[in-house]
Amino acid sequence: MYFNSVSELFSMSGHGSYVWFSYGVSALVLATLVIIARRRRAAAEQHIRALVRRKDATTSN
Amino acid sequence: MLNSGLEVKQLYTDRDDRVLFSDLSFQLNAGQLLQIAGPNGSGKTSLLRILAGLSSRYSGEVLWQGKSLQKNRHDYLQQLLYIGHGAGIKAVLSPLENLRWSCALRGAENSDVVLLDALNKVGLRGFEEQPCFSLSAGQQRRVNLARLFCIPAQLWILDEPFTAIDQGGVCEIEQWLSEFVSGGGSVLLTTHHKLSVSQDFSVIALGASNV
Amino acid sequence: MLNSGLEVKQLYTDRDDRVLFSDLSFQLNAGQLLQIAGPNGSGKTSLLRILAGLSSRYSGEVLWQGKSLQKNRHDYLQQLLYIGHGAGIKAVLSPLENLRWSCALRGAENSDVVLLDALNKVGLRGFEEQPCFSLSAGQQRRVNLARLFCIPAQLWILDEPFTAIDQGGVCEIEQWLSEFVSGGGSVLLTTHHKLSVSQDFSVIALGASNV
Amino acid sequence: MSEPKLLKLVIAVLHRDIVASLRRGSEWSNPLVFFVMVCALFPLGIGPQPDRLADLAPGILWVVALLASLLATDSLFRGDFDDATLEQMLLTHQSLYPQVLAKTLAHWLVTGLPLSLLSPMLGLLLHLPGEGTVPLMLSLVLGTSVLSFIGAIGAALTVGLRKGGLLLSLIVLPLYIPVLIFGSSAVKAAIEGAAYLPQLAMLGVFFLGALAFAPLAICGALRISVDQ
Amino acid sequence: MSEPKLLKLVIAVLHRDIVASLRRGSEWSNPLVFFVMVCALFPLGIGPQPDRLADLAPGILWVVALLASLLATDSLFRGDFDDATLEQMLLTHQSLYPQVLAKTLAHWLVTGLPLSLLSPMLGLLLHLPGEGTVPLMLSLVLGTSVLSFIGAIGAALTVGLRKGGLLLSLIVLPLYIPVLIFGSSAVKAAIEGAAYLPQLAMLGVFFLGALAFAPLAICGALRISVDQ
Amino acid sequence: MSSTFHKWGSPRWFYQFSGRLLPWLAILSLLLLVGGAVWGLAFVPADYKQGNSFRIMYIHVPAAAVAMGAYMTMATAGAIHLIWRMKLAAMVMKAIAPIGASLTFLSLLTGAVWGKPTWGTWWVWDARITSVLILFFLYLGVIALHQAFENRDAAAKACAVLAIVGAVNIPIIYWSVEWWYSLHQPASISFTGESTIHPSMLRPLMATLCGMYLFFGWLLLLYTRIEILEREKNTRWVQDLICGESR
Ligand code: HEM
Ligand SMILES: Nc1ncnc2c1ncn2[C@@H]1O[C@H](COP(=O)(O)OP(=O)(O)OP(=O)(O)O)[C@@H](O)[C@H]1O
Ligand SMILES: Nc1ncnc2c1ncn2[C@@H]1O[C@H](COP(=O)(O)OP(=O)(O)OP(=O)(O)O)[C@@H](O)[C@H]1O
Ligand SMILES: [Mg+2]
Ligand SMILES: [Mg+2]
Repeated sequence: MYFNSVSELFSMSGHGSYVWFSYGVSALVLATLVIIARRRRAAAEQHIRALVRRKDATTSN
Repeated sequence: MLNSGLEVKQLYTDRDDRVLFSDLSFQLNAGQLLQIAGPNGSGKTSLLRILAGLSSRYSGEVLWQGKSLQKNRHDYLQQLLYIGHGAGIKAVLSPLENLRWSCALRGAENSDVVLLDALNKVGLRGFEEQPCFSLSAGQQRRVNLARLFCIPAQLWILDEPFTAIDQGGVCEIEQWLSEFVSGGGSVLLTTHHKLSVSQDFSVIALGASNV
Repeated sequence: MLNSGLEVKQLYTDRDDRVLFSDLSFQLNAGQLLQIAGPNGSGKTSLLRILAGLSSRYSGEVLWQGKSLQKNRHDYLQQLLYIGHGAGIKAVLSPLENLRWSCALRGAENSDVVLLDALNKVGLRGFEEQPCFSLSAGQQRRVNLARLFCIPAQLWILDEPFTAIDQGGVCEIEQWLSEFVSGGGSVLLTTHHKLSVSQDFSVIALGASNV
Repeated sequence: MSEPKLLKLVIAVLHRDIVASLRRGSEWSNPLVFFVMVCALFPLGIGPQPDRLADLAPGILWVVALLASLLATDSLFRGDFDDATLEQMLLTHQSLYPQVLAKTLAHWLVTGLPLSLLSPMLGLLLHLPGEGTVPLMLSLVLGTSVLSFIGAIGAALTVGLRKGGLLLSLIVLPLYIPVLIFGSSAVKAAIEGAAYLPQLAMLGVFFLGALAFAPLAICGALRISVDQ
Repeated sequence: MSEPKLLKLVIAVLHRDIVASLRRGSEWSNPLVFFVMVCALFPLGIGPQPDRLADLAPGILWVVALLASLLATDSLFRGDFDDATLEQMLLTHQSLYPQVLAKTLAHWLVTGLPLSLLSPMLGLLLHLPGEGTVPLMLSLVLGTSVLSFIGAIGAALTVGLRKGGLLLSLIVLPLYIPVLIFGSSAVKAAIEGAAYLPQLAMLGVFFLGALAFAPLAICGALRISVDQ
Repeated sequence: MSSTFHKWGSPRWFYQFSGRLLPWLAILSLLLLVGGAVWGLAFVPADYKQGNSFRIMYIHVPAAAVAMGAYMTMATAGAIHLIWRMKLAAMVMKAIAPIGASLTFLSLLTGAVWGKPTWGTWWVWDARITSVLILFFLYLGVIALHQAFENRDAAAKACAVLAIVGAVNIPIIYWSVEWWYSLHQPASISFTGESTIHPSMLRPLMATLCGMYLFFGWLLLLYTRIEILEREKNTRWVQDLICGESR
């Protein structure tokens, strides 16, 4: 490791807040994209299941 | 009868120096229906807008319960329901939202049940929550007509209420008109249809020479 | 007849997962009139827009003289005259100017005499030079209908041509339709009126369950 | 007319207008997008030097905000006129005044307010010195509300006209000028370290005046516009 | 299709659009009034010092002209769509291309051209040095025509939308940027005594490109907008 | 050729094929991104001029590069959709827009944060920065246009037209902004030239760059597959897939 200690790694001689903020926001945005994908996928699946259930109900009547 | 409903005396209007009607006088009491007839461009809409108080391009007198419209405006508007040529609804809102707003304007405190019932009566069950722009021409007109069922009024002024309405719908509306008139309301309407209601009604024909 | 006029095969359309019509097939030859009937919201306008080539929201086939619309578009449009729900005229222009433009669009080289004659036929004598926004609802509709007399076509597709037209006007239009059909034209129209023309005509009713 | 009825009316109109605007989307997002993009155009037009931009920032920001507000104004009564719901507003026994007030308020809530809230970010883009940020936002909040009232008068006067829509900007822009002057000078004063409260107070006075008198003018103008 | 028929079509569309615009009045006068008034607002917003204004004049004039052109664009196909005459344009066997070309040209003739012709006067107002006047006019004549073409694409894409009216600005403004850059820098170059023909030539290239390709995009977009 | 094209155009085939690709993309991209970031954050020596703030580069540059590539991909998909009427292309196009916009936003944000310690200001009107801002506007335009349409097919076609027009303009915009900037050129500000970047600093950048490309590919597949499910919800194969064959 280039830094001598973990606290140095965090402070990065004063520029730490900028660097860590950037990485933090980036991780957040990228993770959000993934989470949104999972949510939408779940919603789509649920919608299709409901559709099929409705169809089955009408055909069995 | 001094305290009659709507009374029109010697009304006169012109447009671009063409006289639409002159010396027009009639009276509309509770329990009466009056049809304004006449070919296109004869001035039916112009007359109705004057009577609704939207237009002041006339000379002559218009009285409500014996008092002139200007003086009696507040009472008159409380009793009047006017449905014009225009859409009368916001296209991005749903039928239900449109009705809610219309009722609030008139201070009519209707629960959603009443409104849904009105929409049901005009044949829009299932379309209550869809934005109006995705409705067909006739369906949009029906949303506007649903106001007849949720806003209390003494006098209906209707400008071609049957436009874009299918035959079944026309019969239904004629029935509503009958019921309203039997219940003591007054109706003033224009239409190019042959009106068939159970009551007697009078017809005033505006100038036939224009078209 | 292979080289028939308009032929529709197994047409299907839905809106918001609601089927408007499915498996719709019919044929419209020269000298025939076909009315599309159905209550409000049953899909008449949607059908007419598809047949006019304005909408591609369908599956199935639409043929003109045996060839599909896409392939035969140029010929088809040369023969088609479509009058829709919309105004079809510019409000700031006069009836005459509106007609001039409509004719130029279709490459119909009409002198003003022909256009004035058309306006005369639809009862707008004296209003030729007035801006359209100062015409009544029915008069505006008549300007749009005047196109029937100055644009040569084989097939008329008319969406509720009688809207806002007075009773005399309706009779006249019915007569024009008769004459056009007798002369070998085809007409496809929707209307909520009871059509009375001198020829036999068929009626296709779209779903009655929607409203 | 009883108090709660009036309140109900105001709430109904507010609710409907805000819902319609949000659903249409364009009404609230357009002024915002316009604000952001035009602020970004200026550096491209006049050059990117930070000190020069910083010098011009208060003026540019205020002029562009004013334009965004002006553009949004045209639609205030236009839609209601076209679909004939304006007739319904006139044809009720309840007073027009609260309806007009509610409509103007709704309009400001979806145009002027978001714009004011976004302004600090645009200040960054134009290198507005940090001391200017708060006065910019405050002056915009107050100022755009005045602009909404003035604009509503113009919109009401011109809504029924088929020819001659030129009028709206012609009528409204001259009336906007005092607001622009006080608004931008508040920000400039703050940057130069001077007191900016006097200018804000002036904007407050404008606001109270507009609140009291503009609705009257708007009501009259609407009646005239419908009756033609 | 024979040549004279196409020409007749173009002339008919041109004639109708120009007459309608002139009769309505707002279409040609609104951008002009906007241009004049906003240019007049700037000295109020940023201060009246002549040398500072002179320095900024090319940028301001060009940005405001661009905005005026943008605002006018929305109405290009909107009216035709609303009154269903756009359907008529699509439902003819004659090609859409010349119609679209004629409409865009008509639009430029009633908005861009008057604006360009008026610009020297506004140059005076903003203390634009004399050497800048001719380049300003020339660059505006060329530039606004490109803006009209680009704007027409956006207008055609959005004309059928009920939500998202001035979504137009979001779509169109980024595409305007090259025109703004070359237009304003032509004027600046002229003021500084440098050659401004290169920039004008560049605008000419943009114009030819837009003339060749924009109508294609517009035709496609119109068909999409009507078919919903 | 045409048969492979057909196969590729079939949503069903694409769904199954992409399903096999997904885990690989996910693992590889996360490895590269996380590994490169850790490497760049903790192990690379500091830049002699900028100190430690240059470490933002390992996220900033990949985001910017992929954002631009994404726009071009989107426009290409749009063209394919318009010319060959391929439905799958429309779905790809719709899927890219939000991802591309997010990445553009990231590059703008990280750039701005980088600017504060190095230039002392959050924002300058540098040519490249300005171009990225315009790219962001272009993305927003496509997204807003898509949302404004009720009808999915019309939305796809309209967005395709806009994306293509935008793509034709991007080189013009970039080039004119570059030219514009060269006119003004405030000397106080300049990017760290490529030559000054030490090779040891470059290697983690390569890792995060590749990682970001793969990550983009992964997201693209995820979103396109959802799009397929939503559009083909009425088909037999989708219903069987979601509810099991044994209904
Ligand atoms: C909001 C501000 C910024 C934006 C939008 C931005 C955008 C970009 C873009 C588009 C690239 C090109 C990526 C590629 O083509 O591979 C890039 C690369 C780069 N940026 Fe930024 N940037 C910003 C701020 C900064 C700052 C403040 C710095 C450092 C002081 C910086 C340093 C770099 C470096 C070192 C590269 C890669 C090396 C090179 O290609 O020259 N950027 N940036
Ligand atoms: N843009 C749209 N979005 C969603 N649904 C729509 C849209 N346009 C029409 N519809 C739906 O399609 C159905 C048919 O509409 P259409 O206009 O074809 O009816 P119509 O038969 O012409 O009725 P009318 O007699 O009232 O004119 C309506 O129920 C309407 O809800
Ligand atoms: N704004 C206006 N400016 C000038 N003249 C007008 C205006 N509005 C209406 N007119 C004229 O007034 C006459 C009557 O119009 P009105 O709308 O009252 O007719 P109408 O009887 O309702 O006809 P329709 O049956 O077609 O609805 C028309 O001939 C029209 O030319
Ligand atoms: Mg009438
Ligand atoms: Mg219909």
